[in-house]
Amino acid sequence: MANLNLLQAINQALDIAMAADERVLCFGEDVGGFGGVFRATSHLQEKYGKARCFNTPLVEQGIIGFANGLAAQGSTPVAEIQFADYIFPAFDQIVNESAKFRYRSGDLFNVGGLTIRTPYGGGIAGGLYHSQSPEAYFAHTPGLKVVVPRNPHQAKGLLLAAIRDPNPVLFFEPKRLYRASTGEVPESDYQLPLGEAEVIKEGSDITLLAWGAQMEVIEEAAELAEKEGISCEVVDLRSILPWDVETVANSVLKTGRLLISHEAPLTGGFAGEIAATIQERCFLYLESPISRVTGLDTPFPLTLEKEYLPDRLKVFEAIKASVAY
Amino acid sequence: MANLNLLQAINQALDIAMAADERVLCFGEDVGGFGGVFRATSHLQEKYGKARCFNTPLVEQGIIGFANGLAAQGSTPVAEIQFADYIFPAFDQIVNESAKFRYRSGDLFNVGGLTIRTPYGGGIAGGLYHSQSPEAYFAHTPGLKVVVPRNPHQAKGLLLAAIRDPNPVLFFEPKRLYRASTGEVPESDYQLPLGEAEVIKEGSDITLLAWGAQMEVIEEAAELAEKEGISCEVVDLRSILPWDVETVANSVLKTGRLLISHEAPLTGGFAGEIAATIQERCFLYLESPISRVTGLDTPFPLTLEKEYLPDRLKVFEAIKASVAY
Amino acid sequence: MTTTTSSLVHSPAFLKGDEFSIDTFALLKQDGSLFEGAAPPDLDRDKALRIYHAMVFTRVLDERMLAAQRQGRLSFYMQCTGEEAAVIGSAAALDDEDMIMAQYREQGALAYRGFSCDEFMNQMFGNERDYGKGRQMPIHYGSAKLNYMTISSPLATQIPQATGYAYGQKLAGDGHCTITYFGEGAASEGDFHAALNMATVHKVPVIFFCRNNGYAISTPAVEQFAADGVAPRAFGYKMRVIRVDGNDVLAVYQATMEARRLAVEHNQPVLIEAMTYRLAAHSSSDDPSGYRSKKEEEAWREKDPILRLRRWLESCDWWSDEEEKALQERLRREVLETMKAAQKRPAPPLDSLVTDVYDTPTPQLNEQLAKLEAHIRLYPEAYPKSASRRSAEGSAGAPGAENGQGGR
Amino acid sequence: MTTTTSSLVHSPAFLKGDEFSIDTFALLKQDGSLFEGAAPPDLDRDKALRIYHAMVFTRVLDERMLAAQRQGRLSFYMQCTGEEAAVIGSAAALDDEDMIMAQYREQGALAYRGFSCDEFMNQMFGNERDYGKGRQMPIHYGSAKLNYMTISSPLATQIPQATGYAYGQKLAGDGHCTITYFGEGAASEGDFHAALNMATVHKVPVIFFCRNNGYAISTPAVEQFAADGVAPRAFGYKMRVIRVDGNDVLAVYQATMEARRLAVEHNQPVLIEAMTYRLAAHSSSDDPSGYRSKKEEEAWREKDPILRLRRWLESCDWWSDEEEKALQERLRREVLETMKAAQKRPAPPLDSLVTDVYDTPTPQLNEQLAKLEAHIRLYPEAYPKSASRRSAEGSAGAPGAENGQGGR
Ligand SMILES: Cc1ncc(C[n+]2csc(CCOP(=O)(O)OP(=O)(O)O)c2C)c(N)n1
Ligand SMILES: Cc1ncc(C[n+]2csc(CCOP(=O)(O)OP(=O)(O)O)c2C)c(N)n1
Ligand SMILES: [Mg+2]
Ligand SMILES: [Mg+2]
Repeated sequence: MANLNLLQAINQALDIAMAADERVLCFGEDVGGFGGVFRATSHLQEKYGKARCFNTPLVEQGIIGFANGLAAQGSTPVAEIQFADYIFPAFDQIVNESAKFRYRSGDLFNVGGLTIRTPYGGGIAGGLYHSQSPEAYFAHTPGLKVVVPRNPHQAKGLLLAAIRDPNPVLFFEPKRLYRASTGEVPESDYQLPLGEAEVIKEGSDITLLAWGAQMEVIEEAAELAEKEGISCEVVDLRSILPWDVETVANSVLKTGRLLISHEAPLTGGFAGEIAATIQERCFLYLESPISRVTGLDTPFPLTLEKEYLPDRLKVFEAIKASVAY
Repeated sequence: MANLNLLQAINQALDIAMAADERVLCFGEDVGGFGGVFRATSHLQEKYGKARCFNTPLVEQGIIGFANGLAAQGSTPVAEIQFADYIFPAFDQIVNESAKFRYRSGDLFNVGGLTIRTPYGGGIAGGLYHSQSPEAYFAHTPGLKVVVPRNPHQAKGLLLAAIRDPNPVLFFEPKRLYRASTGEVPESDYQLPLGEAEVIKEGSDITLLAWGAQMEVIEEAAELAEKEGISCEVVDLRSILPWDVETVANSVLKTGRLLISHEAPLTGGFAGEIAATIQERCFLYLESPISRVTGLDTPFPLTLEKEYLPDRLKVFEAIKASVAY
Repeated sequence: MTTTTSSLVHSPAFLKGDEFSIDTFALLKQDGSLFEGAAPPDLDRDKALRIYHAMVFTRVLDERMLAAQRQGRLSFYMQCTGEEAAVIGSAAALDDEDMIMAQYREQGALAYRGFSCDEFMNQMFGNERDYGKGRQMPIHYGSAKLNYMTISSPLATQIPQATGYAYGQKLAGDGHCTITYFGEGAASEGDFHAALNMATVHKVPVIFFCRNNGYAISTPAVEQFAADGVAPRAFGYKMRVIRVDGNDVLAVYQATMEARRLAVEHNQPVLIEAMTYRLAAHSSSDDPSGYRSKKEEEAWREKDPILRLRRWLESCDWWSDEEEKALQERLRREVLETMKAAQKRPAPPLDSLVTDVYDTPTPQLNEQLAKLEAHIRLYPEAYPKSASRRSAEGSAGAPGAENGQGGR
Repeated sequence: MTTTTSSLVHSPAFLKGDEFSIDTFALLKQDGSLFEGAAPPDLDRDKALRIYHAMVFTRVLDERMLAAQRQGRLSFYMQCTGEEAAVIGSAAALDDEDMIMAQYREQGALAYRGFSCDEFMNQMFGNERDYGKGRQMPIHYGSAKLNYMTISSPLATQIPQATGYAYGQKLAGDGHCTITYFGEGAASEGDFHAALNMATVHKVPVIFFCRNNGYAISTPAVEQFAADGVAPRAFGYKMRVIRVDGNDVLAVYQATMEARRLAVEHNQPVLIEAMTYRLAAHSSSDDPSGYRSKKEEEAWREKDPILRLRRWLESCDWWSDEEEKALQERLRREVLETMKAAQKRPAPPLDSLVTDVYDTPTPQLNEQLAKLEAHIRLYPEAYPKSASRRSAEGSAGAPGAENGQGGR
């Protein structure tokens, strides 16, 4: 076990995956010699050569188109999109191609080897175009898997699982935590399951659900609430698609209350899907409306970022409101 | 008043808009001399010249990029995307550009003149790529308006409002109804309000909510239900973004039950957002879980399209289940 | 770092694009004789006849299936008519293990590879034997065993995919390449630019084969681009390029052979622009009389690529009128009979709705399927394709031939 | 319909892209003298000095703001250093009413148009006077009155927008054009292809100005494309093209004047490729020592475009050492003082979070704002920027200078 930050954990996962299987390739803008603008792919080109870790031209639709072709051919591409805000030029290749490749061909062909890594989220003074959390756009797309890790240990295990999963996986990395989140990470080659949520703290009064960097926020809010005598069950969804309805529903059947938090705007955010599903599954057990604490229905701001973000105080207030309902 | 089909109503709206304001331009693939593959822009080039109604090269990202620039310049572009399934190459221009143009510039610049028309939806043996209903992707994007008309009269009035609205509007046209839906349409230049739902039939036991081509389906289901003594309130959402929470909530406060239906896949579809909002707004009034009758969580199929679609029988069964809850 | 080594000049001269010209490579005249100075490609009788058979099969299939569409047996169809030489001549120049990533109008290449009439029909009728499990519209063929990637409707997406596929082939070192076909219209998409640029930067064994057939649905090439065709774009990527008479199967064959050599032996991607003409409507939903003249069509009909090859075969004494008659008859019969059989086959099973979304269906999908099954049990008459299948009989029928709408 | 008129050839010759070469237009040597045979452009003293002032201001601003970033006063910065001649020389060749749609490294063009030091600072500190209302990162300037479109971070999106904007100008018939700037990296995006193709098809008065500065962050041009720069792509669209020494302000000025004439008088879009070098890091988040040599940088530092112009001005007797000293001093002082004042100004008001999403806030947005206001009243100390504003005082502070992460 070593103490790593989230970037190091990701770098280690890529290193292990490339060492274990020569079909694994890493590429994207500045990914090669430089090791990526955040340095997630540091030293991979040195170790595995220019053919397996390289810079691409600056064209996201090309990066993912190229990756789709490579995956169809039987390789295991791990493509990086430099910021999640810049994934949209590749939207067609992801939503119309990656997601539908296997289905439309009746499983003659598939791009299951594909993994797309991309840093997402706010809190770094990035403004409109270096802060977005676009997971919900992809969660409406059958055929994709969408994964978001909350810390270095999770990041390594989930990324290794994503790379080896026989389906195209979008892997959103909470860039605010790249250096800020550190923790013990086993040196071994391990995988954590996709599609499974994790209860990281048990509680009885309310279920708090989030993913990625937002986990930290709901954990802090849970602490504030505990001080007021409110017992929170804290759940990390981990996989946005497919998502673990059972674990969430079971928790809500127990606590009777649910609060979901994400940075993305409220309207059309993934909390809506969860709320809609859970109100159906747990209708008779709900003691208060399912609560959503999210970004505003606006583009991501800069100077007033702190005001925009769903922070622990907002979550704390929403917990109290839910319990007092 | 003339009896028009939906295509003719749209053509008339475009004609009126172009006649009234020379800054209005129509363009897209095959939109010019040919009048569009569905003929929605028939005769507009003849009437208004090649400079104002024209073919573009085959590049959706270019069409919308060009349209964004034109709108910023002060023109009123009405860009056509040939099928909603092919809007994704333009996703970046729409989601990162059109939607954020005004906000990021502090209102120095805006693309409020922009309207994007595109045929959407299934039921025409179109398979994966001529059947999609992508409205939810755009509904997660503050800055856009999203509108879907249900019949010729609505189409004309809503399209004229969309073209003149000082915000970028996505106008999804139910192509299954292009020729199938006919009705009386005033010849005058009229507008119907954006952002307002319409109660098209009052009822007391359950609220049925949909938009576009799906309205027909829920109306038929309502008839089946009436025969079983269930009184349905039928609401056309009309605008997906921003959506009319008040009208829907008021209806549900009255009926105590809500069913939402759309063709798009369940997970991440816009019904989720509505359900999440309404369970919060109407928590104490809900007599059964909010029900969603939608497409499956798969790409759109072909041979088994009928099985896939949320038809009146599925809606009818869901109504009964909700009332019997 | 900057790569140019261009020399300095001191007056501001703008280049106009007429500093060079791009010739058209052609071998065969319409009368079946070779141009003066033209040498025939290295093509033996067997291969020539394999090409010819595929061309005639494609033509017969197209005629028959368009008629079937008109009769309401089929929802949709797209013809290759007029472009058989471009598509089949190029496919014939490849190794059968090379990957083909086509747009949609390249059924001839698939026929050349040996896709059977039955396989074509099952796809078009979306029945239980369709490899694509009845999920895509007619003509969206695919074959893993024939290295023919399943067609995808969104245009140009296959072009960067071909670059990626070929990169994988290069790494695998198996000596194969990828060819990707696309229309001059699709070449306007951003994906085209991405694909060609990445191919030269990463030195990938891929052949970009542009069928410049003059139209993208109703949009003529002059409204698609201002340049002299698609070929000059290659200069922007420093890619090898050749323009070829797309109705001349020998020229297409030879150009593609040479392109394949550059690709496979030197990792040199190549752009081929085949000048041809879409003789038929864009698709069964289209009526070209709205945007082009009969006269223009007639002029091109006289350049029929199949007739041109037939005349050459005859001049080689490799083909006769009797053989022609027999072939035509056999193919017509085969197409008709196979169609009838395919049309009768049942639809794919209900669970094909949820399989292949992922490698295995998720719990949610299984739940949705179970709910759907229960529903169909309630209303069997409303879902004849799947309900009747439960009672092990019934026909698939044409997938939704009912709608007469334009546009695909 | 097919447009080519190319002639037939009968052997399969592949063009390689070395059939032509693209020269570089240059007028001024580094010592400030003109090349032999070079005539100076039509540029009077006033205009020359306006250009020079903008160049020096840009350099001073860049140096000072990078330092401010290093001190933690600013979250982010991007320098134009090394590219001042390309950006300002071209802007100077335009009419001040022409629209500029830039990428992000073109603050010099905005300075040339007259954006004040105070206006620059207010944007960078995202304070209440920022036209952009503190919503975008530093350097995302915009000015409606100066016809300078607000910068957008997603690369290349402005290129097809420029085509559209210019199409509107053509219809309006006001005799104006649009220039769009972009890097050689951004030119790889699909939007580039769309923009240039549409511009020639629709005959639009737009100038595509590519700053080929050798790098896209760490990616050298040789890994961005295989061709000799970006210029040869023009052939693919039959667009006029010129390559120019981007460090030679006179050549850039003259080439752009001529391009503007083609655009405005003949609706001929033009591609200009300015060969230059990004002397500084990509941005304040970047460290170029990881991907290029000091030696390479030094070689380019010797081609400093500002010094080159200064020498020419001196040779014309339009500029002296004293004037230089005074200018430098004045600008340094101005930048420093203006920065201090801007940094002290409060943040934009809380409601700026929800305005401008639409022309007027929706009911939902008003509700969200009201909720947020109530929340901030509960915890004023947690939201000092907005809470303190309520008590009508306090400073905006640097927007999140705290994070030291790479990448922008
Ligand atoms: C991304 C996308 N946009 C639009 C369409 C609709 N469409 C189908 S075929 C076609 C024209 C294609 O023309 P071209 O590439 O020249 O091929 P051809 O039909 O001439 O063989 C269009 C616009 C599509 N399938 N995909
Ligand atoms: C669509 C998109 N992809 C990626 C980025 C991240 N990014 C910002 S600048 C840059 C490099 C741009 O290089 P170039 O166009 O050559 O301009 P230069 O910085 O050299 O002036 C990259 C990759 C972005 N802003 N937008
Ligand atoms: Mg074509
Ligand atoms: Mg650059």
